[in-house]
Amino acid sequence: MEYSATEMMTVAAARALKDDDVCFVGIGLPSAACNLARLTHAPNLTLIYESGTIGARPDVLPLSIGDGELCATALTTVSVPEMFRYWLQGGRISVGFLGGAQVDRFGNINSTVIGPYDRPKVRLPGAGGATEIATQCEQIFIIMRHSPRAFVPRVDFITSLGHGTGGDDRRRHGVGTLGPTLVVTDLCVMRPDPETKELTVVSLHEGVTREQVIEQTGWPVRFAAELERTPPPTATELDALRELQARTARAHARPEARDGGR
Amino acid sequence: MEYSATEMMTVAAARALKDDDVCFVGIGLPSAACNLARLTHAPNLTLIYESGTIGARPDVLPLSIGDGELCATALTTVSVPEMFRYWLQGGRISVGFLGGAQVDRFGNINSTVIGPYDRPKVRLPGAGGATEIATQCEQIFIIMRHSPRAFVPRVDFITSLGHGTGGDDRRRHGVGTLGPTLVVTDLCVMRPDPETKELTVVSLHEGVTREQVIEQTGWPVRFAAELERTPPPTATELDALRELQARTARAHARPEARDGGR
Amino acid sequence: MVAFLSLREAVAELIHDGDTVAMEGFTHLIPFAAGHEVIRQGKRDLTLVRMTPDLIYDQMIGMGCARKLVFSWGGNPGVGSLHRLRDAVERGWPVPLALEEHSHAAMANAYAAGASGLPCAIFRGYQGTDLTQVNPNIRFIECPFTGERLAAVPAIRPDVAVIHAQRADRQGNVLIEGIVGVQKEAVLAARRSLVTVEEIVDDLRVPSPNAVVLPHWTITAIAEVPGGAWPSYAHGYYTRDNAFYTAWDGIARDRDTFLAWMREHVLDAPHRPAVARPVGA
Amino acid sequence: MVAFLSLREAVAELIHDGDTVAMEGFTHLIPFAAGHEVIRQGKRDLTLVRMTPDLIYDQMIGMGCARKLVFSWGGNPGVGSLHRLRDAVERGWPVPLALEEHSHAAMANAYAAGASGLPCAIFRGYQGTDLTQVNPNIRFIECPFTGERLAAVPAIRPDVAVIHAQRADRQGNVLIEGIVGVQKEAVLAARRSLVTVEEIVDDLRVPSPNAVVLPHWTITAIAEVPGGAWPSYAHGYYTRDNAFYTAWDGIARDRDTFLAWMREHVLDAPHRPAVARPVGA
Repeated sequence: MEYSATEMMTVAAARALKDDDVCFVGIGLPSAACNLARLTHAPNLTLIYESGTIGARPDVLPLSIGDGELCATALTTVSVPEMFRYWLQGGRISVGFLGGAQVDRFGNINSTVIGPYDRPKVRLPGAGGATEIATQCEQIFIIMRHSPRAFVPRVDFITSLGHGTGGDDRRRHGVGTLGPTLVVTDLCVMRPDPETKELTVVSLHEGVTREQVIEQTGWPVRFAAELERTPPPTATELDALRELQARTARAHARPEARDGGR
Repeated sequence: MEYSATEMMTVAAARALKDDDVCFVGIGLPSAACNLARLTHAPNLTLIYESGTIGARPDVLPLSIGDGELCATALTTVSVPEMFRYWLQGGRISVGFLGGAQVDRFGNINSTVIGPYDRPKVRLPGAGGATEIATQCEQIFIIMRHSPRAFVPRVDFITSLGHGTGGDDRRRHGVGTLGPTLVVTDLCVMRPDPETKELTVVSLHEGVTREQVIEQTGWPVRFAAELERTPPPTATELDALRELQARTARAHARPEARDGGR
Repeated sequence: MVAFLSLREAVAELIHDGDTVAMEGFTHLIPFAAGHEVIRQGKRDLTLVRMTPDLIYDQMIGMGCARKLVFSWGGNPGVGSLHRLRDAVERGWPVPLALEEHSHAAMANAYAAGASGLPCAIFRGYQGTDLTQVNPNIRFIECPFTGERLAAVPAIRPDVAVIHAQRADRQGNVLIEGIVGVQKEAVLAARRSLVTVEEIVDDLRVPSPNAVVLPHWTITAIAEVPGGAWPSYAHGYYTRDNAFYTAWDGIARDRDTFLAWMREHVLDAPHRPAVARPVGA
Repeated sequence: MVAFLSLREAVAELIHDGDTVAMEGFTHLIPFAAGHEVIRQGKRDLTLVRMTPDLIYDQMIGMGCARKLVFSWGGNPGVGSLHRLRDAVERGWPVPLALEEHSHAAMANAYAAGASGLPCAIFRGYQGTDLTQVNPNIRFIECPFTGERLAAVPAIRPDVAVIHAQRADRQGNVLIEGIVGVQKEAVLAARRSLVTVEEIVDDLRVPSPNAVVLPHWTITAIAEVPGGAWPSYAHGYYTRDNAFYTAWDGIARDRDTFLAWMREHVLDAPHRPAVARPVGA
């Protein structure tokens, strides 16, 4: 079965989630991966969106972090202050799933500005929930498309702390959680080196070469001694993902009917 | 129409409430007075109980601060943390209605201990909501039976700050609200002197003499220059109060049927 | 993973001598049956945390389960004193009881801080009260923006929270409705949690998307105990037994009457909730 | 006493040039119709507060209503940039826009602190992020019990909060259901509040005792504006117009297209909510 690099990336990310994880889900690629996991090997995965929906089981991917589909399928919906106080800061989340515009060799994420803050080259959306997601979930998974502009030696702006300047810098900021333990891209899977915390390639997707990853990474990227090959998507995974995407495209293109109530 | 001193006290306290007041209600005498006001001249009075019930309209007086009757008749019921954070501390309450075991000449209330804290003569229930009710409502009404043991020169323990040591002592504690503006007893009505903040008798109930009040007050109590007579309860007031008390007595005596659901 | 256990098993597994235990329920949904099981199992040296100790802690204190009480209002609501609590404080019977005393605002904020994973709560309170003289856990900080002095109390983080709720579904999700008090906060603040419920059902029957629901992965154990909140009440199931609350004053006033009642209705009545019994005394 | 006003009257009376205005609604129940009325009335120099500026603030910023934005995530959800917001920040068009930038956790806590009457909020956050370098309103305090360093931000206390809700009864009590965001906090934190509702009804139809209800005495004015949340949505009334959110990217990318759309659908269309119109562009 043929598949795209984005499909490979989404499938590889989905596989990292366990059935009993409680996952704080970012919109876009993280949401696709989390819902794919729920629709395949992790049916009991708990998805939490920062809009307050706990245990959402959307039939189509939400466009926003607060589509009605999330609330309608959730176990319960709490206020946003409660979400950030009792659930995220309360230490109830096992995995935070983030994307961003830039990630650096120590897993720090920038979603604020490219260029200087006061005279930005590109003004990005900003932190949203990501700053505290990054420090308060047990561990962080990152999903991003590989490019030298995205994978940089040092982010222009640390929106979300990863491993800081490496080593135990995260601890020096008073943060006790694991931080980024996994980065999934359209080319490979990376994990932080146990000592230095530098992101290191541990698995190449099918058909991807070391040279391609080196070319697309903004720092002299290291590879694990025992470099693995990511198993390609199975037919089950691809079918589930494509059906989800097709349902989603149909739902979002439709100018939706107002369902009245009056 | 004949009436008891307790009925006079309850009626006099009820009259002090206005139709647009939002009232934080203590259990017992305050609850009787507040509900009497609601059933007579102040039908739109908003009653808030610290159990989280907002806009309760009980048909019978609750025995506890959280009887089912309160929730069943309320506009909405919020969590206890929300009650103390958004509603009381948020500055939304116009009148806090308190009782206590002791009140002193400056309106400080004791509901903690008689005697020393570590070796109490009587261990009272403690603060409950009263400590912050006393400082966070716009003004405080106190309702208590008159006796030298209850109306003391200085309370054994300040559970709820009144006017402290008098004058502007309340301000010196960083408290900007009015504090006790009214004390209603079974003998009289007292208000703080505008300058010294000492509780001063402003109105005697029908048939009560100055001597009786002096005898029942633990400090050399002062009387206003223009001492008034509290108008006796009207037939309407007494009927409403007695019907409320009768409904309440019937309801609380009954071993209530469990309404099943199983 | 939430465990569905009998009440006896749940109390045996979750609550240990010396634990800090918060049994919450603000007038409504008080976990009396669980408290009785704690008494039957003879737990000792507990630090009991509860805003309103109520009859449940009067019984546990009177039976010698506790060495410390953290609370903000210790009375029989609308009736009078908690005689067993007073006897323990004033005369050390059956064992001395240490007190850590707060206001409701402080306790409510401290539970919320516990649920929020914070070490402390700040709020505007305790101005001019003598409580600050007797409780070293009341401190003050300055607002870093305005300089205002604000009260601070440590977060409540119990070893175990015990609550009673209307129902759980078979996954272990729990619905609480009506006067919800600080129960959600207590469970989220605690290391372990036991929820007794009126019934375990296929469909949780959640009335609104914003209902108070505890997801199964926040709960350690669930025990089905119909009537488990009696003599308090369960909104939608049964009403408060105000007559029993009034009768308790007579039962608890005297040590012997108290012990006799506890023997008959709790110690010698294992596993059966007292709900079906006539009002004692 | 809550006033029942037309949208035009309500915006004219409650919102003044230079005010700090919080128009909230987390993806759901965004008060678009009220935002359009602010634009039609040509309000200027507003400090706009909102966790997720969304299209509503993109439109108000693009029409020159704002001089400052306090926010935590400024994008078109799932689509991309807010082009009018970027144009104002990057090129000062039509007027320069100052930013005060936070994280969601900080804003949510700051609203809760505002509703709670506190001068500031404390939380565990902002560790290791550069946001602390660019926002002087992020400070730190020490926990007086553990010494832990905790982040502090000032409470949000807007002059006016504007929200959209499902319905109000004739007394002015308001029900909010579904994704409730920070709307309750915004209203309770603000000096004045405007609630637009889908409908005003005799019976509020509250689904549960614990539903999110704002009592009438917390609200300054209510305006009945059916469809007032379009292109966002109102749970139980209509769904989110995701196609319009996607189309907005093309409309807003270019100044002239943007102005033409605003002229046709907002400036020249007073008092009629845009909800009934076909998707633009």
